[in-house]
Amino acid sequence: MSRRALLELVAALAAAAIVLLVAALVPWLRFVLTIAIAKGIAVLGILLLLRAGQVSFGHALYVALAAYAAAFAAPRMPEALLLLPLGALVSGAVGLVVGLFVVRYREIFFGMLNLALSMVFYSVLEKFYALTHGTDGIRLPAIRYVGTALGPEEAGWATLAVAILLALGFGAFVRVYLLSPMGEALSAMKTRETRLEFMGIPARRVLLAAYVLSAVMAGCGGVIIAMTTRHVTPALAYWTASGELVFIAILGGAGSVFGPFLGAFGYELTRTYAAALVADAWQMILGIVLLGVILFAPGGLWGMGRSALRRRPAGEGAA
Amino acid sequence: MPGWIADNALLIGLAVLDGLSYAAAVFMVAVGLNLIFGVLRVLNIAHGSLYAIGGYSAAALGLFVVSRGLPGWLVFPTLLAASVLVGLVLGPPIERLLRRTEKEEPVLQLLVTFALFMILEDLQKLLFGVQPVVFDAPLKMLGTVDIPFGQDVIPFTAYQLFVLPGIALVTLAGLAWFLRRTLYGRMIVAVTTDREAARAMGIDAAKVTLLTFTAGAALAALGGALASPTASLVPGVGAQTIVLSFAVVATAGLGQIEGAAVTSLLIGLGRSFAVYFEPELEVVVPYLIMVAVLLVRPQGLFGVPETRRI
Amino acid sequence: MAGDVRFAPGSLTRRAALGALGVGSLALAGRSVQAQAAKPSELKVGIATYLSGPASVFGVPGRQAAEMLFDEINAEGGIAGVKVRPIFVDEGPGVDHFVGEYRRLVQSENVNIIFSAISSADCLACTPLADELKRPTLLWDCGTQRIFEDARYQYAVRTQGNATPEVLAALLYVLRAKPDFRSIAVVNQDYAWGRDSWAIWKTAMDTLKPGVRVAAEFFPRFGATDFSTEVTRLLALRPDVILTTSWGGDLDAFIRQSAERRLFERSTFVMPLAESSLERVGKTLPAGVIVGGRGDHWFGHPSPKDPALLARFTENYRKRFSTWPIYPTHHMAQAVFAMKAGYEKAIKAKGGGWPTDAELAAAFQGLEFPSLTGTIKIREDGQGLEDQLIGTTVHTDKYPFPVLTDMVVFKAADITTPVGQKSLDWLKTLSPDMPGKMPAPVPYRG
Amino acid sequence: MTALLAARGLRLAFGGVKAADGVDLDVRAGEHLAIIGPNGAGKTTFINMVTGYLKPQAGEIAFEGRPILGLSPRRIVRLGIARSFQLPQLFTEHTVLQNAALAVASRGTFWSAIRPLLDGAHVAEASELLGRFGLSDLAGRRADALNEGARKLADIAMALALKPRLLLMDEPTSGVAASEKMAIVETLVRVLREAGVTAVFVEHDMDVVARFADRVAVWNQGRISALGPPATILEDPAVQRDVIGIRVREGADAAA
Repeated sequence: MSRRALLELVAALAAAAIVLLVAALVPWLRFVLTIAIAKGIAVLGILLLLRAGQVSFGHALYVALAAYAAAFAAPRMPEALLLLPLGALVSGAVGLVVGLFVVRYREIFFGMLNLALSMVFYSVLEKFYALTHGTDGIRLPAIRYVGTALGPEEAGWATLAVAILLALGFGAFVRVYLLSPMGEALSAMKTRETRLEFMGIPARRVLLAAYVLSAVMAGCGGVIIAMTTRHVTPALAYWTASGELVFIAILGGAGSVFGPFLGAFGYELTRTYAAALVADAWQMILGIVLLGVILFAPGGLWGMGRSALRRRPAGEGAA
Repeated sequence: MPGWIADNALLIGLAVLDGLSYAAAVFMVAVGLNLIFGVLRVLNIAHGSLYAIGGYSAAALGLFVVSRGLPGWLVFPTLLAASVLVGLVLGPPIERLLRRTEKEEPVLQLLVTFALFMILEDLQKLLFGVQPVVFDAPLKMLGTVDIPFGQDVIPFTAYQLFVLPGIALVTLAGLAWFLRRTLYGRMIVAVTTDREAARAMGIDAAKVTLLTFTAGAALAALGGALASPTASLVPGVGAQTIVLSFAVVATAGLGQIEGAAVTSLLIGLGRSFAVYFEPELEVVVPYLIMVAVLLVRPQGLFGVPETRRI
Repeated sequence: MAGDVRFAPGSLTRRAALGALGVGSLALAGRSVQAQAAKPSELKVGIATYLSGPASVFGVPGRQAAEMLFDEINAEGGIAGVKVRPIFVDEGPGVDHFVGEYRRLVQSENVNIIFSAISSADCLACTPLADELKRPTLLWDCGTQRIFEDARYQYAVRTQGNATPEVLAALLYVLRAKPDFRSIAVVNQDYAWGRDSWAIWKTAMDTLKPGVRVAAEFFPRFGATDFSTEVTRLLALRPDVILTTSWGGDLDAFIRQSAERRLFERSTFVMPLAESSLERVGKTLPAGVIVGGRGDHWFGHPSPKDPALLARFTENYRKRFSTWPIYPTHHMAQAVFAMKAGYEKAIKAKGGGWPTDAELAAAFQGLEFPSLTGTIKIREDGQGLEDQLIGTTVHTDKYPFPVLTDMVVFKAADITTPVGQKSLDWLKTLSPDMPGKMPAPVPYRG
Repeated sequence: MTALLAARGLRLAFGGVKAADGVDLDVRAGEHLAIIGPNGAGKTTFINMVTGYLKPQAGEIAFEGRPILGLSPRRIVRLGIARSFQLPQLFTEHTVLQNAALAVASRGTFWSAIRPLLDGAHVAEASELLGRFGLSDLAGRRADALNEGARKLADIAMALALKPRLLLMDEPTSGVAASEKMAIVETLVRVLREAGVTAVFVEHDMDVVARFADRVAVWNQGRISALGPPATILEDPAVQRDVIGIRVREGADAAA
């Protein structure tokens, strides 16, 4: 393991510890933090696609798919360790089918086809009212963890723990993936897709692999969201929810696997505090924050943090 | 199939009329977005907000005109004036923001418009409140036209039957003329087709961008203004309008106004046929059309496949 | 933290200070949630309502009513001497955000009681939370009948009716006003309420008047602005009755487009929520339309229990917000009155002592409290029994918008699903003579 | 000597322009074949047809006796034909080393694609390759920060990293400053000879052709109008008039 990888591992573990500490000190934030991590996991997938220069405006589809899969399965199978793979499988399978179609498209066409499919799913959730209860949504029963029934308090902690473990696992995986030829081929695609073909690398399959992975991660995020809110509604699949994921990716910065989580914490906390401060203008505050980040720190929170870290030694020297 | 058509001939006729007016409304929103997309290569999410603000402004100005007892016909120029005003006031600053991020990745520009969308969404609420706003003086002034339907007659509003499709046609023709016959128009087409080549030819891309964006913003506002006599303006109306326009742009092909017209027509007719014969499909019709078109023509209806020089 | 600042030169000072601030506010936010029996210095009320999105059409009037009534309570010295303070949260961002907001209200703001919510999904999601976090919660406006039919809750009660009586009342009214209608079309918004209300109507109609032909079922997109295609279709179909449970901008647009194209002349319209649109659409809405307002709410209620109360509320609301109160303001008033009555009942039961959360929650079970127009009783299952007023529009010179005549006030107990039964099952057991037994209509008295 | 690549009767027209109008051309194993001809004659089209980027309207192409027409560029690469580009197609957000390493890695299977790109084996081979091209000093630079000459070499290095048996180069020295040109050619000649790769290159600069080519094909109006050793072809008056002459005049225009 390289020095840098070790450093990042330590940083990730420290971040996890901080999350647990904050959740312990400020009980109501535990929920917000769990949701943030869930979204961060989904955004990790968006990050993969962003590497290839593709923006999906429909990934909420996979979040919602898995969340609904969990909601439908939970009454018969209320086990977190089964619901997570189930959601990942459902999202991954649909991601594979949809992916085979959408990886033929680039840029706006890619983005809009994803959006269209997520909106179709959104309508399906409304149309099959008898099954889904439409916007009223479906409530999940209490979930067991490794076969153990937990009280609400313990279940909250368990979900947060699962979320953190998944985040660490997927974070490490994506980090490795991005440094592998498969990952490097993604960013190569962004700059010179034709060259890839002339190197014998099937660009579409490179993108497809990333797409399916992103669907799986969005699915895991969706199941965690479902287990945390214990109530799923079609709003999970609406296009603004997809936009939110892209928003988080940019807010956090696409330069590192830490970005999605920084972005998700930044987003959820800003939204929560903005909503608490001015209940009827929180959107505007979020918009202004996003605009500020894009204009003044296009590298996102991660880029901001990194340049601050880089500058610090010089600052200390001067002081 | 022919039997079915014969059985339903009258209904099909009505469905076409409904489809046309709906298509006109869709076209008015989508064409500005498509124009902007062609030149700036940015999908302007704030377009929906411009639509909403256009609608609100037109309603506000229109109500003012009516309340002052000014002549009734003035409401029509008012709709237009409100749109131009919105375009001029909001277009240039947004374009400036976009140009500031021109050098960055395209997704950042997209997110700029997303941020603006969020800001404008709340701004609109602060300015115009949350109660539904309608300004139906134009609708009432023009009255209805009875369309025969077997033994029966079906009243259509003249506004829906003539004004909306009429303005859409005039806009289409006017834009086509502008883009083909005028210097600025040709500059816009040149930048749409090949930005680098256009720059190399000495076209001032910044000027073209500003012009296009302002015009596109005004068109969005006009779309809203034209909708205001029949539709209720409520918070969130922009978010719902914009997804439909997205579908139109992707289906039409980059910056193609004729493409936007044909796509709007497809969506308009598709939707009204759905309402007549399979109502549950209504909501997904635009997306199904988009997926179907892109399956056959991956570059959109009127898009030119991009051949990369290597 | 202040110590850090001393060591940090230049820009670091600001950063450290900000950091300190951040941690400080987090820590403050997390203060104890164990507030119990001691009388608080103020009574904090978390209120979930729509402040963004299309449903703010209801959410903002709801908030306005709350602000006004809280001011009035405080002007009278508060509840048992404790001033009340509302903390509003926006339902706009959706359920997953709202669940977080609910937790924040309980665990961070440490509110004493919560009013929640307009969205049925938010109510369904937060009622179990109310029991989990043990915080008394009043469901103030959401419509779904599922909540108390599917489960029982200790801490959550509903201070208003639900979809079943709201829709059933309108159906009974139609069966009496237009007994021989043979066909019906429905134009409902494509979301849970639109679907649910049609299911209730259809089930009850098939029981009370079998054989009515459903000419068309339209579920246009929620938030649709253009109904011209639906209107054309309805003009051609000529159904005897057109039902729409739509509201807000959707309903306004549908009314205007139907009126302009004389659809009202061809079919009898039933609009169980149109009371909330009357002022906006004005006399565009013709006479002869059957209208309701999700309860017995209307400023011109024919027989309010306390006419002075209704008149005062209407007048004050109009003065302060220059608009007529609509049903969400009534629903908010009910929640506020229920809160007041609940506290008073609990304090009385404790011989003047301040109640714990559990005691307060218990006080709401079986509580009777005044509404602006009558009395509401909370049943043992937590469901409120609220009368339903349905009327027919008529134009007068006194108001620039239609008013109601031939008003029928349905008794809640007659039209609400009995405790322990599910609405759709119960509706199948209605007896066909039910419309005949409804109270006599009362004409409009200017 | 057997033909490594055999093209027969290739025809391809864009609108009215006949880029290829019945082209027969054999590439012999081990040779360096230059294709010269006036601008727009279809020289690059030949490379595009061989590599599967364009499909001829008629004709056949066989590589090592196996027909390759209709295969995707990707399949053709896997068979052993690589190409470089007139406009270097580098991954501009990557370093030169990463570019080369990705090319090295692209020979691998799926599972090797999960290992870090910059692990020992890939890097060693990529560095060695860059060393051969004299690009070692630039290995850590981002590809978009190179001058044209280095970009051209890196582009060719990436093609060579695929270990092709046939390398097609589209104007390897175009756009490079005249002073650097011959140095690049010397590097190329050396590297390609060492690697023993058969090479076809399209070129405008007759000095480069003379230095580099074993044989020269003249592509004129969609046909091969002459084919032979450089000494013969470059001295042919018809070639001088049709091809080289035009180049000279163009050069004169540019100078004026």
